[in-house]
Amino acid sequence: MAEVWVELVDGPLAEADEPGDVAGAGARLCFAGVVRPTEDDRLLDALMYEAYEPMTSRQLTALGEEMASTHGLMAIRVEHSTGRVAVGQTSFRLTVWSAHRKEGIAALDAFIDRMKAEVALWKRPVFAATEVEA
Amino acid sequence: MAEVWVELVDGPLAEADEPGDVAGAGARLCFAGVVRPTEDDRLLDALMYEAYEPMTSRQLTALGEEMASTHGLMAIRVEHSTGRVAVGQTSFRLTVWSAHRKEGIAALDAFIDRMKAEVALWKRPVFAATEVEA
Amino acid sequence: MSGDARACDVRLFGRQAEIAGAGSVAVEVVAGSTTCAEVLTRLGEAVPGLLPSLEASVLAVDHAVASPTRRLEGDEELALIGLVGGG
Amino acid sequence: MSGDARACDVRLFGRQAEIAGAGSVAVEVVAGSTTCAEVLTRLGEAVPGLLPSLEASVLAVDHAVASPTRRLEGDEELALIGLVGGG
Repeated sequence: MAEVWVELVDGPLAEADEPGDVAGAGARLCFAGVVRPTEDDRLLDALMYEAYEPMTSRQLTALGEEMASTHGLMAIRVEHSTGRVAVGQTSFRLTVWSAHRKEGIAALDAFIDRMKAEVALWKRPVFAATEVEA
Repeated sequence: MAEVWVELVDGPLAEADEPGDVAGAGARLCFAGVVRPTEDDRLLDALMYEAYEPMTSRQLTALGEEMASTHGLMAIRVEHSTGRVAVGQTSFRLTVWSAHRKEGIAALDAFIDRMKAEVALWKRPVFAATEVEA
Repeated sequence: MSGDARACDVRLFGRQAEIAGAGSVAVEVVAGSTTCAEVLTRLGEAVPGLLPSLEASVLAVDHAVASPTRRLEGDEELALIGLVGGG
Repeated sequence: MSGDARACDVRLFGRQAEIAGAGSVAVEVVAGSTTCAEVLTRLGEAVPGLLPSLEASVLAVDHAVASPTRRLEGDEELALIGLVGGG
Protein backbone atom coordinates (compact mmCIF):
# COMPACT_ATOMS: atom_id res chain seq x y z
CA MET A 1 0.00 0.00 0.00
CA ALA A 2 1.44 3.34 -1.02
CA GLU A 3 2.03 6.13 1.46
CA VAL A 4 -0.09 9.24 0.80
CA TRP A 5 0.70 12.48 2.65
CA VAL A 6 -1.49 15.58 2.27
CA GLU A 7 -0.88 18.94 3.91
CA LEU A 8 -2.66 22.28 3.55
CA VAL A 9 -0.48 25.18 4.69
CA ASP A 10 -1.59 28.70 5.56
CA GLY A 11 0.44 31.04 3.34
CA PRO A 12 3.32 30.19 1.00
CA LEU A 13 5.07 26.83 1.27
CA ALA A 14 8.41 27.08 3.04
CA GLU A 15 11.58 26.00 1.32
CA ALA A 16 11.67 22.26 1.81
CA ASP A 17 14.53 19.97 2.57
CA GLU A 18 15.09 17.50 -0.22
CA PRO A 19 12.40 14.83 0.12
CA GLY A 20 13.59 11.66 1.79
CA ASP A 21 14.09 8.28 0.23
CA VAL A 22 11.37 5.69 -0.02
CA ALA A 23 12.74 2.14 -0.01
CA GLY A 24 12.97 0.64 -3.47
CA ALA A 25 12.00 3.80 -5.35
CA GLY A 26 14.28 4.49 -8.28
CA ALA A 27 12.63 7.74 -9.31
CA ARG A 28 11.56 10.74 -7.29
CA LEU A 29 9.79 13.54 -9.11
CA CYS A 30 8.85 16.85 -7.54
CA PHE A 31 6.74 19.60 -9.07
CA ALA A 32 6.58 23.05 -7.50
CA GLY A 33 4.07 25.66 -8.63
CA VAL A 34 5.24 29.24 -8.16
CA VAL A 35 2.99 32.32 -8.47
CA ARG A 36 3.85 34.03 -11.74
CA PRO A 37 4.16 37.82 -12.02
CA THR A 38 1.31 38.33 -14.47
CA GLU A 39 -2.14 36.94 -15.20
CA ASP A 40 -4.01 37.84 -18.37
CA ASP A 41 -1.26 40.40 -19.06
CA ARG A 42 -1.97 42.22 -15.80
CA LEU A 43 0.65 42.62 -13.09
CA LEU A 44 -0.11 40.48 -10.09
CA ASP A 45 0.69 41.04 -6.42
CA ALA A 46 -0.43 37.65 -5.17
CA LEU A 47 -2.92 34.83 -5.49
CA MET A 48 -5.45 34.10 -2.75
CA TYR A 49 -6.17 30.39 -2.28
CA GLU A 50 -9.20 29.03 -0.51
CA ALA A 51 -9.95 25.48 0.58
CA TYR A 52 -13.07 23.92 2.06
CA GLU A 53 -11.89 21.66 4.83
CA PRO A 54 -12.14 18.81 5.49
CA MET A 55 -13.46 18.15 1.98
CA THR A 56 -10.32 19.49 0.28
CA SER A 57 -7.91 17.26 2.20
CA ARG A 58 -10.19 14.26 1.75
CA GLN A 59 -10.31 14.82 -2.00
CA LEU A 60 -6.54 15.27 -2.27
CA THR A 61 -5.99 12.09 -0.25
CA ALA A 62 -8.44 10.10 -2.35
CA LEU A 63 -6.87 11.40 -5.55
CA GLY A 64 -3.39 10.53 -4.27
CA GLU A 65 -4.53 7.01 -3.43
CA GLU A 66 -6.12 6.60 -6.85
CA MET A 67 -2.99 7.84 -8.65
CA ALA A 68 -0.76 5.59 -6.50
CA SER A 69 -2.90 2.59 -7.37
CA THR A 70 -3.31 3.39 -11.07
CA HIS A 71 0.36 4.18 -11.68
CA GLY A 72 1.96 1.87 -9.13
CA LEU A 73 3.52 4.62 -7.04
CA MET A 74 5.34 3.86 -3.83
CA ALA A 75 4.47 7.18 -2.19
CA ILE A 76 2.93 10.54 -2.99
CA ARG A 77 3.06 13.81 -1.08
CA VAL A 78 0.80 16.82 -1.68
CA GLU A 79 1.34 20.26 -0.17
CA HIS A 80 -0.93 23.18 -1.06
CA SER A 81 -1.24 26.70 0.25
CA THR A 82 -4.35 28.43 1.45
CA GLY A 83 -4.61 32.19 1.87
CA ARG A 84 -2.27 34.72 0.32
CA VAL A 85 0.76 33.65 -1.72
CA ALA A 86 2.80 36.47 -3.24
CA VAL A 87 4.41 36.51 -6.68
CA GLY A 88 7.53 34.31 -6.71
CA GLN A 89 6.38 32.21 -3.76
CA THR A 90 5.48 28.53 -3.93
CA SER A 91 1.81 27.60 -3.52
CA PHE A 92 1.89 23.92 -4.45
CA ARG A 93 4.32 21.04 -4.29
CA LEU A 94 3.72 17.47 -5.44
CA THR A 95 6.28 14.71 -4.92
CA VAL A 96 5.92 11.18 -6.24
CA TRP A 97 8.12 8.15 -5.66
CA SER A 98 8.03 5.30 -8.17
CA ALA A 99 10.17 2.43 -9.37
CA HIS A 100 10.85 4.11 -12.70
CA ARG A 101 10.58 7.52 -14.30
CA LYS A 102 7.75 6.98 -16.77
CA GLU A 103 5.03 6.06 -14.28
CA GLY A 104 6.11 8.90 -12.00
CA ILE A 105 5.73 11.44 -14.80
CA ALA A 106 2.34 10.06 -15.83
CA ALA A 107 1.05 10.11 -12.25
CA LEU A 108 2.29 13.62 -11.55
CA ASP A 109 0.77 15.04 -14.71
CA ALA A 110 -2.56 13.26 -14.20
CA PHE A 111 -2.78 14.25 -10.52
CA ILE A 112 -2.45 17.95 -11.34
CA ASP A 113 -4.98 17.80 -14.19
CA ARG A 114 -7.47 16.03 -11.93
CA MET A 115 -6.80 18.36 -8.99
CA LYS A 116 -7.53 21.42 -11.10
CA ALA A 117 -10.74 19.86 -12.41
CA GLU A 118 -12.17 18.25 -9.30
CA VAL A 119 -10.74 19.38 -5.99
CA ALA A 120 -12.33 22.04 -3.77
CA LEU A 121 -9.58 24.64 -4.12
CA TRP A 122 -10.07 28.13 -5.44
CA LYS A 123 -7.71 30.90 -6.39
CA ARG A 124 -8.34 34.58 -6.95
CA PRO A 125 -5.86 37.05 -8.39
CA VAL A 126 -4.81 40.11 -6.40
CA PHE A 127 -3.74 42.55 -9.09
CA ALA A 128 -1.13 45.21 -8.60
CA ALA A 129 -2.24 48.83 -8.69
CA THR A 130 -0.35 49.56 -11.92
CA GLU A 131 -1.33 47.80 -15.10
CA VAL A 132 0.99 46.53 -17.79
CA GLU A 133 1.00 48.60 -20.99
CA ALA A 134 -0.99 46.90 -23.74
CA MET B 1 18.62 32.87 -23.38
CA ALA B 2 18.03 30.08 -20.88
CA GLU B 3 20.50 29.28 -18.14
CA VAL B 4 22.06 25.81 -18.43
CA TRP B 5 24.05 24.38 -15.53
CA VAL B 6 25.86 21.03 -15.78
CA GLU B 7 27.81 19.35 -13.01
CA LEU B 8 29.49 15.94 -12.82
CA VAL B 9 30.08 14.85 -9.23
CA ASP B 10 32.42 12.13 -7.99
CA GLY B 11 30.27 9.71 -5.96
CA PRO B 12 26.62 10.07 -4.94
CA LEU B 13 24.88 13.43 -5.20
CA ALA B 14 24.54 15.15 -1.83
CA GLU B 15 21.15 16.09 -0.48
CA ALA B 16 20.38 19.35 -2.17
CA ASP B 17 18.72 22.46 -0.83
CA GLU B 18 15.51 23.17 -2.64
CA PRO B 19 16.43 24.70 -6.00
CA GLY B 20 16.16 28.46 -6.11
CA ASP B 21 13.65 30.54 -7.98
CA VAL B 22 14.15 31.68 -11.54
CA ALA B 23 12.35 34.95 -12.26
CA GLY B 24 9.05 34.46 -14.05
CA ALA B 25 9.06 30.66 -13.86
CA GLY B 26 5.72 29.28 -12.71
CA ALA B 27 6.77 25.65 -12.71
CA ARG B 28 9.83 23.94 -11.31
CA LEU B 29 10.21 20.23 -11.91
CA CYS B 30 12.95 18.09 -10.40
CA PHE B 31 13.70 14.46 -11.19
CA ALA B 32 16.04 12.44 -9.00
CA GLY B 33 17.31 9.01 -10.02
CA VAL B 34 18.09 6.72 -7.10
CA VAL B 35 20.00 3.41 -7.39
CA ARG B 36 17.46 0.61 -6.97
CA PRO B 37 18.21 -2.49 -4.88
CA THR B 38 17.97 -5.03 -7.71
CA GLU B 39 18.86 -5.32 -11.37
CA ASP B 40 17.65 -8.23 -13.48
CA ASP B 41 16.36 -9.81 -10.23
CA ARG B 42 19.84 -9.82 -8.72
CA LEU B 43 20.68 -7.94 -5.52
CA LEU B 44 22.81 -4.92 -6.18
CA ASP B 45 25.43 -3.25 -3.99
CA ALA B 46 26.03 -0.23 -6.19
CA LEU B 47 26.28 1.13 -9.70
CA MET B 48 29.58 2.36 -11.11
CA TYR B 49 29.23 5.37 -13.42
CA GLU B 50 31.86 6.44 -15.89
CA ALA B 51 32.07 9.64 -17.92
CA TYR B 52 34.44 10.71 -20.67
CA GLU B 53 35.33 14.29 -19.96
CA PRO B 54 35.13 16.87 -21.39
CA MET B 55 32.88 15.19 -23.97
CA THR B 56 30.25 14.19 -21.40
CA SER B 57 29.79 17.70 -20.00
CA ARG B 58 29.78 19.19 -23.48
CA GLN B 59 27.06 16.78 -24.59
CA LEU B 60 24.95 17.44 -21.49
CA THR B 61 25.28 21.19 -21.99
CA ALA B 62 24.37 20.98 -25.67
CA LEU B 63 21.38 18.76 -24.86
CA GLY B 64 20.26 21.16 -22.14
CA GLU B 65 20.49 24.09 -24.53
CA GLU B 66 18.52 22.20 -27.17
CA MET B 67 15.78 21.22 -24.70
CA ALA B 68 15.59 24.79 -23.37
CA SER B 69 15.19 26.12 -26.88
CA THR B 70 12.73 23.47 -28.08
CA HIS B 71 10.51 23.62 -25.00
CA GLY B 72 10.96 27.27 -24.06
CA LEU B 73 12.57 26.59 -20.69
CA MET B 74 13.88 29.40 -18.52
CA ALA B 75 16.62 27.30 -16.95
CA ILE B 76 17.83 23.71 -16.71
CA ARG B 77 20.24 22.11 -14.27
CA VAL B 78 21.89 18.69 -14.71
CA GLU B 79 23.81 16.86 -11.99
CA HIS B 80 25.21 13.37 -12.60
CA SER B 81 27.45 11.12 -10.57
CA THR B 82 30.60 9.41 -11.71
CA GLY B 83 32.18 6.52 -9.84
CA ARG B 84 30.45 4.39 -7.25
CA VAL B 85 26.89 5.12 -6.11
CA ALA B 86 25.44 2.69 -3.57
CA VAL B 87 21.87 1.38 -3.49
CA GLY B 88 19.51 4.07 -2.18
CA GLN B 89 21.81 6.92 -3.14
CA THR B 90 21.07 9.53 -5.80
CA SER B 91 23.10 9.40 -9.02
CA PHE B 92 21.24 11.90 -11.18
CA ARG B 93 19.19 15.02 -10.68
CA LEU B 94 17.55 17.13 -13.39
CA THR B 95 15.74 20.38 -12.61
CA VAL B 96 13.84 22.44 -15.17
CA TRP B 97 12.22 25.83 -14.78
CA SER B 98 9.44 26.83 -17.18
CA ALA B 99 6.47 29.16 -17.38
CA HIS B 100 3.99 26.29 -17.13
CA ARG B 101 3.90 22.65 -16.14
CA LYS B 102 3.33 20.97 -19.51
CA GLU B 103 6.49 22.17 -21.26
CA GLY B 104 8.55 21.37 -18.16
CA ILE B 105 7.31 17.78 -18.14
CA ALA B 106 7.91 17.36 -21.86
CA ALA B 107 11.44 18.76 -21.61
CA LEU B 108 12.38 16.66 -18.60
CA ASP B 109 11.15 13.44 -20.16
CA ALA B 110 12.81 14.14 -23.51
CA PHE B 111 16.11 15.16 -21.89
CA ILE B 112 16.40 11.87 -20.04
CA ASP B 113 15.48 9.76 -23.09
CA ARG B 114 18.08 11.60 -25.16
CA MET B 115 20.72 11.43 -22.43
CA LYS B 116 20.35 7.66 -22.17
CA ALA B 117 20.60 7.28 -25.95
CA GLU B 118 23.35 9.73 -26.80
CA VAL B 119 25.52 10.94 -23.95
CA ALA B 120 28.91 9.46 -23.08
CA LEU B 121 27.91 8.02 -19.70
CA TRP B 122 28.20 4.39 -18.73
CA LYS B 123 27.00 2.39 -15.79
CA ARG B 124 27.98 -1.06 -14.58
CA PRO B 125 26.25 -3.03 -11.86
CA VAL B 126 28.16 -4.15 -8.78
CA PHE B 127 26.20 -7.17 -7.62
CA ALA B 128 25.94 -8.28 -4.02
CA ALA B 129 27.53 -11.59 -3.06
CA THR B 130 24.17 -13.23 -2.30
CA GLU B 131 21.68 -13.71 -5.08
CA VAL B 132 17.92 -13.36 -4.84
CA GLU B 133 16.00 -16.65 -4.83
CA ALA B 134 14.41 -17.35 -8.20
CA MET C 1 -39.65 15.33 8.35
CA SER C 2 -40.60 14.62 4.74
CA GLY C 3 -42.54 17.47 3.21
CA ASP C 4 -41.08 20.26 5.34
CA ALA C 5 -39.77 23.17 3.29
CA ARG C 6 -36.88 25.09 4.72
CA ALA C 7 -34.25 27.56 3.59
CA CYS C 8 -30.82 25.99 3.35
CA ASP C 9 -27.58 27.88 2.88
CA VAL C 10 -25.33 26.76 0.03
CA ARG C 11 -21.74 27.85 0.56
CA LEU C 12 -19.96 29.55 -2.32
CA PHE C 13 -16.25 30.06 -2.93
CA GLY C 14 -13.81 31.85 -5.18
CA ARG C 15 -15.17 33.49 -8.30
CA GLN C 16 -18.67 32.18 -7.63
CA ALA C 17 -18.71 33.89 -4.22
CA GLU C 18 -17.57 37.10 -5.89
CA ILE C 19 -20.38 36.87 -8.45
CA ALA C 20 -22.97 36.29 -5.74
CA GLY C 21 -21.44 38.95 -3.53
CA ALA C 22 -21.74 36.53 -0.62
CA GLY C 23 -20.19 33.39 0.84
CA SER C 24 -23.52 31.60 0.77
CA VAL C 25 -26.95 31.74 -0.86
CA ALA C 26 -30.16 30.33 0.67
CA VAL C 27 -32.35 27.99 -1.41
CA GLU C 28 -35.54 26.19 -0.48
CA VAL C 29 -35.25 22.48 0.21
CA VAL C 30 -38.26 20.21 0.76
CA ALA C 31 -37.12 17.44 3.06
CA GLY C 32 -36.98 14.04 1.35
CA SER C 33 -37.91 15.54 -2.01
CA THR C 34 -35.54 18.21 -3.30
CA THR C 35 -32.60 16.81 -5.29
CA CYS C 36 -29.09 18.13 -5.64
CA ALA C 37 -29.80 18.94 -9.28
CA GLU C 38 -32.77 21.06 -8.17
CA VAL C 39 -30.59 22.94 -5.70
CA LEU C 40 -28.28 23.89 -8.57
CA THR C 41 -31.27 25.06 -10.61
CA ARG C 42 -32.50 27.20 -7.72
CA LEU C 43 -29.03 28.68 -7.25
CA GLY C 44 -29.12 29.77 -10.89
CA GLU C 45 -32.57 31.33 -10.39
CA ALA C 46 -31.45 33.13 -7.22
CA VAL C 47 -28.19 34.40 -8.77
CA PRO C 48 -28.42 34.42 -12.59
CA GLY C 49 -24.74 35.41 -12.76
CA LEU C 50 -23.89 31.88 -11.62
CA LEU C 51 -25.63 30.22 -14.56
CA PRO C 52 -22.59 30.10 -16.92
CA SER C 53 -20.46 28.32 -14.31
CA LEU C 54 -23.08 25.92 -12.95
CA GLU C 55 -22.50 23.40 -15.74
CA ALA C 56 -18.94 22.94 -14.51
CA SER C 57 -19.95 22.75 -10.85
CA VAL C 58 -21.14 20.05 -8.51
CA LEU C 59 -22.92 20.15 -5.17
CA ALA C 60 -21.09 18.84 -2.15
CA VAL C 61 -23.25 17.40 0.62
CA ASP C 62 -21.55 17.13 4.00
CA HIS C 63 -18.14 17.55 2.35
CA ALA C 64 -18.55 14.87 -0.31
CA VAL C 65 -19.51 15.25 -3.97
CA ALA C 66 -23.14 14.15 -4.29
CA SER C 67 -25.09 12.58 -7.13
CA PRO C 68 -27.49 14.99 -8.89
CA THR C 69 -30.36 12.62 -8.09
CA ARG C 70 -29.70 12.52 -4.35
CA ARG C 71 -32.66 13.78 -2.28
CA LEU C 72 -31.88 16.08 0.62
CA GLU C 73 -33.33 16.27 4.13
CA GLY C 74 -32.45 19.91 4.60
CA ASP C 75 -30.10 19.47 7.53
CA GLU C 76 -27.00 18.76 5.46
CA GLU C 77 -24.10 21.13 4.87
CA LEU C 78 -24.24 22.19 1.22
CA ALA C 79 -21.46 23.75 -0.87
CA LEU C 80 -21.08 24.62 -4.51
CA ILE C 81 -17.82 23.24 -5.87
CA GLY C 82 -17.02 25.26 -8.97
CA LEU C 83 -14.22 23.84 -11.01
CA VAL C 84 -11.53 26.51 -10.92
CA GLY C 85 -8.66 24.57 -9.47
CA GLY C 86 -5.58 25.45 -7.50
CA GLY C 87 -1.94 24.79 -8.30
CA MET D 1 51.17 12.83 -43.61
CA SER D 2 48.69 11.29 -46.05
CA GLY D 3 49.40 7.62 -46.65
CA ASP D 4 51.12 6.91 -43.32
CA ALA D 5 49.67 3.86 -41.54
CA ARG D 6 49.79 3.94 -37.78
CA ALA D 7 48.22 2.15 -34.83
CA CYS D 8 45.69 4.32 -33.05
CA ASP D 9 44.12 3.55 -29.70
CA VAL D 10 40.35 3.67 -29.51
CA ARG D 11 39.12 4.16 -25.95
CA LEU D 12 36.40 1.85 -24.67
CA PHE D 13 34.06 2.26 -21.69
CA GLY D 14 31.50 0.40 -19.65
CA ARG D 15 30.27 -2.94 -20.96
CA GLN D 16 32.32 -2.60 -24.13
CA ALA D 17 35.54 -2.25 -22.10
CA GLU D 18 34.53 -5.34 -20.12
CA ILE D 19 33.98 -7.31 -23.33
CA ALA D 20 37.34 -6.24 -24.72
CA GLY D 21 39.06 -6.77 -21.38
CA ALA D 22 40.77 -3.42 -21.87
CA GLY D 23 40.14 0.31 -21.77
CA SER D 24 41.38 0.69 -25.34
CA VAL D 25 41.97 -1.29 -28.51
CA ALA D 26 44.51 -0.34 -31.21
CA VAL D 27 43.36 -0.19 -34.85
CA GLU D 28 45.31 0.78 -37.97
CA VAL D 29 44.59 4.19 -39.42
CA VAL D 30 45.99 5.36 -42.77
CA ALA D 31 46.35 9.13 -42.51
CA GLY D 32 43.91 11.02 -44.75
CA SER D 33 42.25 7.81 -45.88
CA THR D 34 40.72 5.72 -43.08
CA THR D 35 37.16 6.73 -42.18
CA CYS D 36 35.38 6.55 -38.85
CA ALA D 37 33.14 3.81 -40.27
CA GLU D 38 36.24 1.78 -41.11
CA VAL D 39 37.56 2.19 -37.57
CA LEU D 40 34.33 0.64 -36.26
CA THR D 41 34.69 -2.23 -38.71
CA ARG D 42 38.27 -2.84 -37.57
CA LEU D 43 37.21 -2.76 -33.93
CA GLY D 44 34.72 -5.53 -34.69
CA GLU D 45 37.45 -7.54 -36.40
CA ALA D 46 39.85 -7.03 -33.50
CA VAL D 47 37.24 -7.86 -30.83
CA PRO D 48 34.37 -9.90 -32.33
CA GLY D 49 32.52 -9.65 -28.99
CA LEU D 50 31.93 -5.99 -29.76
CA LEU D 51 30.06 -6.69 -33.01
CA PRO D 52 26.54 -6.87 -31.50
CA SER D 53 26.90 -3.46 -29.84
CA LEU D 54 28.66 -1.62 -32.67
CA GLU D 55 25.42 -0.87 -34.47
CA ALA D 56 24.32 1.21 -31.49
CA SER D 57 27.69 2.93 -31.12
CA VAL D 58 29.36 5.94 -32.64
CA LEU D 59 32.99 7.03 -32.84
CA ALA D 60 33.99 10.20 -31.02
CA VAL D 61 36.91 12.12 -32.50
CA ASP D 62 38.56 14.59 -30.15
CA HIS D 63 35.54 14.44 -27.83
CA ALA D 64 32.88 15.10 -30.45
CA VAL D 65 30.64 12.63 -32.26
CA ALA D 66 32.02 12.24 -35.80
CA SER D 67 30.39 11.47 -39.12
CA PRO D 68 31.02 7.89 -40.35
CA THR D 69 32.50 9.33 -43.56
CA ARG D 70 35.05 11.54 -41.80
CA ARG D 71 38.65 10.68 -42.72
CA LEU D 72 41.18 10.54 -39.93
CA GLU D 73 44.80 11.77 -39.76
CA GLY D 74 45.78 9.34 -37.05
CA ASP D 75 46.66 11.92 -34.40
CA GLU D 76 43.13 12.36 -33.06
CA GLU D 77 41.80 11.03 -29.77
CA LEU D 78 39.33 8.27 -30.60
CA ALA D 79 36.65 6.80 -28.34
CA LEU D 80 33.83 4.33 -28.85
CA ILE D 81 30.59 5.73 -27.48
CA GLY D 82 28.32 2.77 -26.88
CA LEU D 83 24.78 3.71 -26.11
CA VAL D 84 24.18 2.43 -22.61
CA GLY D 85 23.25 5.61 -20.86
CA GLY D 86 23.36 6.83 -17.30
CA GLY D 87 20.53 8.07 -15.11
